[in-house]
Amino acid sequence: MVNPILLIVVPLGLAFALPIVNLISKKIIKYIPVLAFLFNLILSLLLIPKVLEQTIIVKIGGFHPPFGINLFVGPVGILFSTLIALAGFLVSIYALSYIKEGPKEKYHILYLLLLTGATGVVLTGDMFNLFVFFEILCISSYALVAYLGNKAGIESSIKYLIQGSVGSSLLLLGIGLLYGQLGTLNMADIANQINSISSPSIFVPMIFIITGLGIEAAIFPLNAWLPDAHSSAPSSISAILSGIAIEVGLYAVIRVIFTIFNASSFLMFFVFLGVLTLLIGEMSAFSQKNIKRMLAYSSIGQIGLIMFAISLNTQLGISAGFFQMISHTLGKGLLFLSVGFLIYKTGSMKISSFEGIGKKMPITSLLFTIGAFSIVGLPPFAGFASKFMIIKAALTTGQLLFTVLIGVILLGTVIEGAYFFKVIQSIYFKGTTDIIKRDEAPLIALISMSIFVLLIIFIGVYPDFIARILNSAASEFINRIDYIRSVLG
Amino acid sequence: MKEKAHVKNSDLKNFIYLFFILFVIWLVLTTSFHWQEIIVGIFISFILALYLHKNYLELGLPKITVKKIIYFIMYIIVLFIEVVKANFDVAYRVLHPKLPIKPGIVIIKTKLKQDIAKTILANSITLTPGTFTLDIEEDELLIHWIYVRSEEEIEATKIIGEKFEKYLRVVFA
Amino acid sequence: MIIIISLLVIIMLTAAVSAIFFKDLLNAVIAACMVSLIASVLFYLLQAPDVAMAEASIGAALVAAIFIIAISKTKRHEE
Amino acid sequence: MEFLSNYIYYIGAFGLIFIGLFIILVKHNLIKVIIGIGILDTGVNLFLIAVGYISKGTAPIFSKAGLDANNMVDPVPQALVLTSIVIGVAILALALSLAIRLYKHYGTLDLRKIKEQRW
Amino acid sequence: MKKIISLILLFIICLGIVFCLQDIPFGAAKTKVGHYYIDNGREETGATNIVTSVVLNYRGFDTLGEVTILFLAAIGLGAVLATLKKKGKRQIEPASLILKTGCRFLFPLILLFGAYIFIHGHLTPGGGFQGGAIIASAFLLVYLGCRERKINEVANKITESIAGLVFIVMGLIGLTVGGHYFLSNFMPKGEINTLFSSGIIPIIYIAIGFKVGSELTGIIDNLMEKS
Repeated sequence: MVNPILLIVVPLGLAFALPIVNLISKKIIKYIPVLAFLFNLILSLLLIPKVLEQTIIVKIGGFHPPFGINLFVGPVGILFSTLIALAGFLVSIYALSYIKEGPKEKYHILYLLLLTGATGVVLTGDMFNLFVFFEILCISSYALVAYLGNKAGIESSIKYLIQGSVGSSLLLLGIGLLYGQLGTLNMADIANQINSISSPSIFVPMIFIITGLGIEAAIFPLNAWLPDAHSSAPSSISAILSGIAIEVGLYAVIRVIFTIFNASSFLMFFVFLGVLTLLIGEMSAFSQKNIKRMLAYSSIGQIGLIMFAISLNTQLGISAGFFQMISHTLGKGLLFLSVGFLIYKTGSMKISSFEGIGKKMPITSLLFTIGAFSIVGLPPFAGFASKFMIIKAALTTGQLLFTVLIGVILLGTVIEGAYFFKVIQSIYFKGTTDIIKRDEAPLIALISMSIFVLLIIFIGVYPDFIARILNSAASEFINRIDYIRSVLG
Repeated sequence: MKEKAHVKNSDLKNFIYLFFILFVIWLVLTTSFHWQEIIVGIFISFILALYLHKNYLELGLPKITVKKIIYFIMYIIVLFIEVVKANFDVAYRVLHPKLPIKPGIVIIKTKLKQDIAKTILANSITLTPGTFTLDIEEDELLIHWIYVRSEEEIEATKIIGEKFEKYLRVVFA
Repeated sequence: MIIIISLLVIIMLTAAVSAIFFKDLLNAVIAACMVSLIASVLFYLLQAPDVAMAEASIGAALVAAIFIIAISKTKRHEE
Repeated sequence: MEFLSNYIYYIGAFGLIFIGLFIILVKHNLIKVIIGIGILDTGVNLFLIAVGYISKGTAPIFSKAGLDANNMVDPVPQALVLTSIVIGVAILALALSLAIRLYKHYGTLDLRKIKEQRW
Repeated sequence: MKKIISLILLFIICLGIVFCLQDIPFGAAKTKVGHYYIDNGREETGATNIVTSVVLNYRGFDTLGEVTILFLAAIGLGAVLATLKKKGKRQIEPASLILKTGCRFLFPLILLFGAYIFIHGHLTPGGGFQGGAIIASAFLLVYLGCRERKINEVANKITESIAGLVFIVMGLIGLTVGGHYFLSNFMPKGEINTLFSSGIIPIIYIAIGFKVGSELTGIIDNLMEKS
């Protein structure tokens, strides 16, 4: 009885049950997200071999698509749901010791629902269902950004909410325009019929949908909310928002472009947009004095890099993009988690206040350093393997333009290296040289971060381990005919 | 001991009264006498009445007799006629080029005792255009009038309140 | 019929525009609720009674209540 | 007249969308911006319902015998709008609670004056 | 300046939409999915209100998400307002007699009306969301009229949770015993156009009614009490 629907339903049911559990005992609620995502992780891992053989179509309510909603559990879906469950599991372990203030049961409910929404977005095969899960993702992030209740949190949450709700209205409008022309909401059915309409009237809903989704994906120029929101959320949430939420948004954008609209001509535009997003993200990150804002801007840069890789529209390029997503989730997750305790102990988000903390918190600092190395792309970490793959993919296209753009991207990476090394320098080589009393992060948080490190090193050393699933994921995007056929039968 | 029994008795009365009202409204809403509808209606009315019956009769709801129902229906007819009449009156005043209005606040007295009766009276006065109940204090109603014909309390009571009150007095006797 | 509908749409749009200009937020909220109410009438005319009911009870009534509570806790006038 | 009967609902819907977006873009008062979000939502909903309408159609409810199934309006947009209305009220409630908190922190609702972080 | 730029931007959007609308003529029959629902909805789900059958059966998963969103809003609002102090005793002047009596008299009747709306969701217009909203407005009336009364928060939370769980459990029963599909309509459909018909639809709609009612009440309660 391994049904992918359980990936969504079980966390949802646990979230509904949490208020009752909270009335019975206030101590066990924080273990429920751990349990839920452990379950999801095991289920996803069990599903991977099956999915690689054949994609699973889950018909909800037993109605054949396009008349009912269906889940499309292909390689991409299962790759993302595994990633979400993994990150969710590790971050919820971290949160056991990190979340001490505020309405805790509400935090856990919102956290569960945030990741449930993300799982729903990556698995669903229905346009309106995508919108609904997207809203779950967005609304829970609005609430979580404001969780700490301080000035910065509330303000960034409002900014995020205003931009996000305009985005979701545009998305709904686009879906409405598509429905008016095609009379169906199923993604495969839309993709099947998309060529029957004239291009101008397809272009308008496409722009609306991409804009709406692009706000969550933080594509330049729609990313004004991101640095504030990611920097003022609790660190565990920042890790999820940076590692999962924006990548899920990006997934939705590329799913729309590749599978539904088949707009490969649009991808050239996306290449430039990606490089622009990368440069702007990295350059803004360089000038930051606040560590979390720096990391948030760095996420924008990484999103640009992923966009660039996927927009190459080759098998290798798309798998490199997915690889970069994985390494970004792991690396940025690790960075935010370790920074969470650095900030907690120093009481400030200023980079300058971290001087000498390498002696006070050696393990946490080491973890931070490893995360930074991975994001920058030093061997033997995952970031190196993924960036290397992107460069290889760009060079194998053989086009001069991509070769030039790779130069620009390398420049971006250099900037990235510069600001990360600035932080590392102030952690280890500045401040007093006296021996200070050790004040390390709690053990349970260290364990969860160490698992991140192990995964980063493992994937960095054996990138072939995930090569197969990356390849099938890439072919799922390239062969849209297969997608349509497997859903509509 | 005796007092407790009294309380219980009135509780039961409250309960039956509320249950009856709710069930009748359910039947009006469904307009169907299918056995399923009736069972569900009884069930819901029972549950709601069970939870909400406390002190319901304290509102001053009347006992239901045939005479009172007839008077209540007559009251509704009178209310309807008055609303139509007052509508024309106000429309005339508004559309008239000279705008013959003389707004002011008057106080009228009522002999009704029960809260619910006073509320119905106040709402009827509000419902007829031109008059508007601002507040109720004990047995006095504070009314805003678009064309004050008389500032005398008794006179005003006769003009505004009497036509409704004579029916309500029977209903809530 | 079409004239009535056009009139309704015009009133609705006027209410929406007036929501921009009211300095008193309470008035703006009432204008927004009027938009919702007329929209619910239009839903009914478009043969969507379910939606009309939802819009009238949720969109107009409860949203208005929430807005008014929020305004009473903050500031009534736009500066 | 024909133009009106063909486009009046679309005009209404897109008028609301236009006004809603305008309020969000131009106004600085947070409550006004939230009102704008509400109007935008209503406009999108009206558009969706108008898409599903069939001329001289009936509501998709077989409440009495003799209703022609071919003459019923499309039920799907209605289901979507039902969802969308509830989502709208959820967003509005959350936004207003944030507005209350913001007012407690800053004593103002003017977004120009709130500059803890760069806009 | 900002206004002009916004207007230009909006104008471009409108131009695009006008282009697009030429392919969506108003009032023309065009949708194949909707037509399928109207033709087969009664046999497949047993509901006479096709909108309900779409909302709860064909697209029931959306509705689960929708219920989740409302739940999310209630929880998120609670989280945002959580650190604000609760008012001690509310020093509000009592409501006028008209409001107070009206509220006490009407409260049970409004609840009954809400229940009627969500129980008959599969037969007449209306359903869980509308009925739940009506019930919440009854509680709003209590807040306005009988200000000394408070809503039992614990009971509210329990109702909310149980109603949500009922929805999920109904879906899971469909997955395990009846038909191997999540949310499949495994119960007997019954005779069309009677109250006890269309399988799981009325049960889920009742659960939604309770859930929406308690959530909206919770939202209003949170907003009124905290500041």
